[in-house]
Amino acid sequence: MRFSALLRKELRECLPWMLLAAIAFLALGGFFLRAKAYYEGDRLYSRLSPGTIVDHYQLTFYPTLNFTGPWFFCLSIGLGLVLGIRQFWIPHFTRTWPFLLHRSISRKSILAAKLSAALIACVISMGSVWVGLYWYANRPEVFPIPQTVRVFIEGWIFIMLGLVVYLGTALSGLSTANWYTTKIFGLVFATFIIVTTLSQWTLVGIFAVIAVSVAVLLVQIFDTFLRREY
Amino acid sequence: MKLKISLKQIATPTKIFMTLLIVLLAVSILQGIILQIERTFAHAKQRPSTTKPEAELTEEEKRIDRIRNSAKYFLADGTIHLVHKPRRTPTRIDEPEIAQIYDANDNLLWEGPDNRRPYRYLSWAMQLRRYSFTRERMKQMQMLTPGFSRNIEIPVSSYNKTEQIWRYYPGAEYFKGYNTNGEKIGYIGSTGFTDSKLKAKPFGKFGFFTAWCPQDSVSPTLLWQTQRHIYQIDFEKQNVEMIFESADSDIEIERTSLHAWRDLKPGAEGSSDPKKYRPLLICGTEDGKYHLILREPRQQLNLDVPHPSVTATKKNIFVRNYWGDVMPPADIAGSRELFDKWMEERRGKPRNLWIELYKVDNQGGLELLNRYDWTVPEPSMAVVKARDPRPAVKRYVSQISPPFYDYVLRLFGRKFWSRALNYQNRGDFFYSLARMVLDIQPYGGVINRVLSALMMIFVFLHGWPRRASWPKFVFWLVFVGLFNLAGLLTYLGLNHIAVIRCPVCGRRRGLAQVDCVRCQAELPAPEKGKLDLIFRT
Amino acid sequence: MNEIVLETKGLTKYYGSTLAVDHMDLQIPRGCICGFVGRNGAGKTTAIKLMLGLLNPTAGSSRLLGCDSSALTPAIRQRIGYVTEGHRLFRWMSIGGLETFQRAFFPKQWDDKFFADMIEYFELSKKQKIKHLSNGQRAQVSLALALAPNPELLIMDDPTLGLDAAIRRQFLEGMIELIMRQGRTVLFSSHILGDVERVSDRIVVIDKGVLRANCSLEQFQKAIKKAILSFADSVPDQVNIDGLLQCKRSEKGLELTLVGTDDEKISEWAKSAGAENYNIVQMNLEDQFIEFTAPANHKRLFQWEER
Amino acid sequence: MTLWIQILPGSGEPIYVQVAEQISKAIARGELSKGDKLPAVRKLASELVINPNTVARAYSRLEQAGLVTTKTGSGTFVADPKLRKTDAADINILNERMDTLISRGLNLGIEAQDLIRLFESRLKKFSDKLNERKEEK
Repeated sequence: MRFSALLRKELRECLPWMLLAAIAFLALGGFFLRAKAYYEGDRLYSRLSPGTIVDHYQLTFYPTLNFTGPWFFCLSIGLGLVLGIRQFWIPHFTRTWPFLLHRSISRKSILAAKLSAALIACVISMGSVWVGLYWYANRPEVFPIPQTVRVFIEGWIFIMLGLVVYLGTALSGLSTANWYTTKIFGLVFATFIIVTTLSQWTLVGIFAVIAVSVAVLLVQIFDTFLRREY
Repeated sequence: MKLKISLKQIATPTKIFMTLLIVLLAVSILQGIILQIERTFAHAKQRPSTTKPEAELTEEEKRIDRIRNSAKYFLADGTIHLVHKPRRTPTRIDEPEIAQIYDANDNLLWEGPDNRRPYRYLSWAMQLRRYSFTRERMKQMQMLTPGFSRNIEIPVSSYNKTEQIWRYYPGAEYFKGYNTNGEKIGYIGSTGFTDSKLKAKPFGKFGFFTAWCPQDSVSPTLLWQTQRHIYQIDFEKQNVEMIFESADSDIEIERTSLHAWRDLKPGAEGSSDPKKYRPLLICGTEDGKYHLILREPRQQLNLDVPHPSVTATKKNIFVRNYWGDVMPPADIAGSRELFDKWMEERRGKPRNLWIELYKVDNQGGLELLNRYDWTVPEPSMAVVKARDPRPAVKRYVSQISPPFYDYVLRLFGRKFWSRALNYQNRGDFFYSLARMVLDIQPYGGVINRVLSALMMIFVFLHGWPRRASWPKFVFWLVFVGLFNLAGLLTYLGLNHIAVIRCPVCGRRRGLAQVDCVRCQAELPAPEKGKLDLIFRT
Repeated sequence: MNEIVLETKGLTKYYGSTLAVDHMDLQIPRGCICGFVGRNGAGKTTAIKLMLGLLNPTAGSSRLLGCDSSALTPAIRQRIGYVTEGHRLFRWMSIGGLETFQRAFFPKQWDDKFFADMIEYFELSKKQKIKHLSNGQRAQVSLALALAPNPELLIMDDPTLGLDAAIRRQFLEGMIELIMRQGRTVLFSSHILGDVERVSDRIVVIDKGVLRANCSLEQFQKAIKKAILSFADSVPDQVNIDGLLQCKRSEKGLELTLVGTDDEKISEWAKSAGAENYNIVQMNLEDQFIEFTAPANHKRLFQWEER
Repeated sequence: MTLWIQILPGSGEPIYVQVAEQISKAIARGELSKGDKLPAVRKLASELVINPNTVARAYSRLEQAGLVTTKTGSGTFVADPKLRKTDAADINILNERMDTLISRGLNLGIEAQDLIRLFESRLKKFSDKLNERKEEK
């Protein structure tokens, strides 16, 4: 009962940003998918000439969802950043921490409520739009060949990167070090993780990097939060 | 609460790990910036050019120069021709270059425009790397550049309308075919076409592939090399032919080449005369052996010439060996001292090179047909003796990088570092980090060790009043000693323990512990002034 | 009756190297209204946060309702009402939303009718958003929120800061109404000594993080006296009377502020010092507090001298 | 019962002393006659917005002075004048009040006789109360 009240409150706080990100992604994704449909159509006319060496560029093709990729990446990271700021930086400025913390519920579950609210926000808002776009891209009459499952998983990896940025912002928000020393390190670590993930080519490698980073950030967030320094 | 205590024990190491990682990156970026600044402002030192102008060349020197610059070709019967293009002042573009053809004992056979040469020379097998899609490109293709990873899709089309598209699945290592309205046709594995996923056997770890369109069709056929196999896949006829299987060691892309294997249009790039040459494929494996695979008739031979280039005409198979006493024999090359001594003796003396033509019989034996050798003057080059061969600036900049890099180098061993430096892994993120470590490692510099010691002393003085427990204090000392500047920054970043003047003994003490570090006195309570009104009613 | 509700032993808190709370040993019995009085920056808010377990003390410990304050169980926190400094609430929530949010945390204790009456009394509607309320209205809402779950211990951090007289009076009424119920305790910090005098039983004075006074209001008022002595000839330069707080000299007279010394001692000292006559003046609570917390013989900021 | 008490928190007097004073003045002035019921502690506290303990202490102070009697359970009532016990502390409070009265009068430059005449006229105003008590005796 108490945890669900906290969760509802946190979700209510993330709602505007959730919707904004989802609508933006839907609009951009949909628009570019339509544009790609036109280009995809004329790929069916082969441009290879007999008896010549085929350059490998003519054989490697972007998945039909490729135009939506950069937007998906930016929007999910932006959403993570904004949620982190909304949940951990703003209570410092409006000084509502004591009012939130003095509750008949353990301090850990207050933090758990915030984290799960952000998780639900990211997954529902971006995840649902992504599934919609992926289903649309797989419809045979629109595009000649269906998408690979790997592209679908990569979409979810972008959402996970958004969550890593969210955890990074949360850690920076919670850390009581002054800004010119280790306060910003949470975010810097998140960007380092993004760079590492983008340079992995196997899914196993990507999941390993994300798992390690989430573990490192989560442990520190819980420790800083429970050490009651503010 | 149990969770909090154990949480704290996990949290501090992760915090130290994260801070250290970021600070190490910051320090190396700082060093990179300094090196870049130095590189842009340092003037490019002119290398002393040893080549004398054309006029003063003596007759003998001219001859040596001509031989060195001329291209050496072989005729089908084994005679050698030296084709020399003299250096001329640049004239109009459309004027063809003049070519002079000499034979082995230096008499001029023909002179005239280059493109109308009367003789037809042997053409040799071409290295595959130029046209092929290597493993490194495959890795880059699968990386998550902010868009998605790309796929290899082979279109099978008649005239110019695509009917089928075959997509390669890197994870499962087979091809899956779709027709244009999206239905699945089937799979192509190493055993050929199957319609069920289970029967499609994977090709194996991807090495490289090269693709070309045969003369009669528009859909490409692929030469697909994996770790131990080479397949030729024809998507239109949906058949897979295993061309070569190496028993024990992997195939290396640098040492595979082919000649007249692809039936290309006569004029197209990379094509060769089908009537004269037999299709030939050479695979070099890691253990140094070369395997010749020929067709019409199908034949497989083994060669153990170090760097052969091979061609196979209808009648017989030729091997050309272009070598010189440039590199010391294998046993000397192994150890560093012998290598330095050998290079020392040879400095200044001219080097002799030779080119040999062999004929290969059916069992792989070599029979020397023709050999031609010539000498080349050796420019004197100082052999760098210093332990740290890097330029001065890099040596000084790397003095602030952590000594930990030196130890970590020995930790990983030679095989890892050779793979890191191998050009194939250029794109790999972790290998590039490893190369960065190699680049700015302090090489055990004295200044580096002195700096570390100084920082350790500072941490000792800084930490003494602030220490909470002995192991923590010693840990930080070792940490700063091991990580130099990065360690110091991490220490300062994480140990913000305030210091106050201990009211009892007057000396500075940290607040990490309740009792004073020096006089073990508790934080004294303020004296109960008689003016206080404390009543317990 | 006087079972200890809140007890701190050697509570110390350092912010970096500045001392906020220094070895506070405080005992507050149940059933009283305790006024937390201290100058700005004396560590009141820090002390309250330490007691509520929102901050970790550098040394010492504090116990609230019999449980260590750094390990307060949810059940005990449910019996404590806390009004934050500046009545900080979630700005985007409406009053109704805030009520449903708070009610979830006090399942059986929440008194809906009481809350509705208070909101209606304050002429606020449940649909108003907190960010549209003025400071006073927000204070009223937070008072209603604090009183609705009928807390056993109510801690208020400077509730009447910057509020007008009417709302301040409502706060006092709220406190008195709560204290009348059985076994309730109120601890509130304030700067308006008029309110403190009017409402509180006990007074706790904190000066520079050190606990200077912890007694009933009556004892505090009786203990601090001012004696005015006039001398015929010369004014003695050194004054050695025990309990001397402040001493002001003028050419003919002497003004002493004394703590805890009873009248005979004063008259005795007056005779020994050869004073012509003396009288003991009753100071009001504000002057007593200012004199009590002022540093020894401090000078007034602006001293008017005749030219 | 038109008892009206006015509290001045800022003045030197503690609040319970002020409450006790005003109640005793009301009794003296005759607004509260013998046997009237004083308001309950809680009611007076919530009315004057002061701490119930202070009201209780004020009542106990009046009881010591003998002005009121408390019957447990039913509240406090004004006692009949005979039982009033005057002790030294009340007397010197009276003297103190007299001194302030006189010093104020002298400052205004009023002669001693005029002061006495003024005092008698005020006394006459209370006279009906005095002779009423005379009949009881």
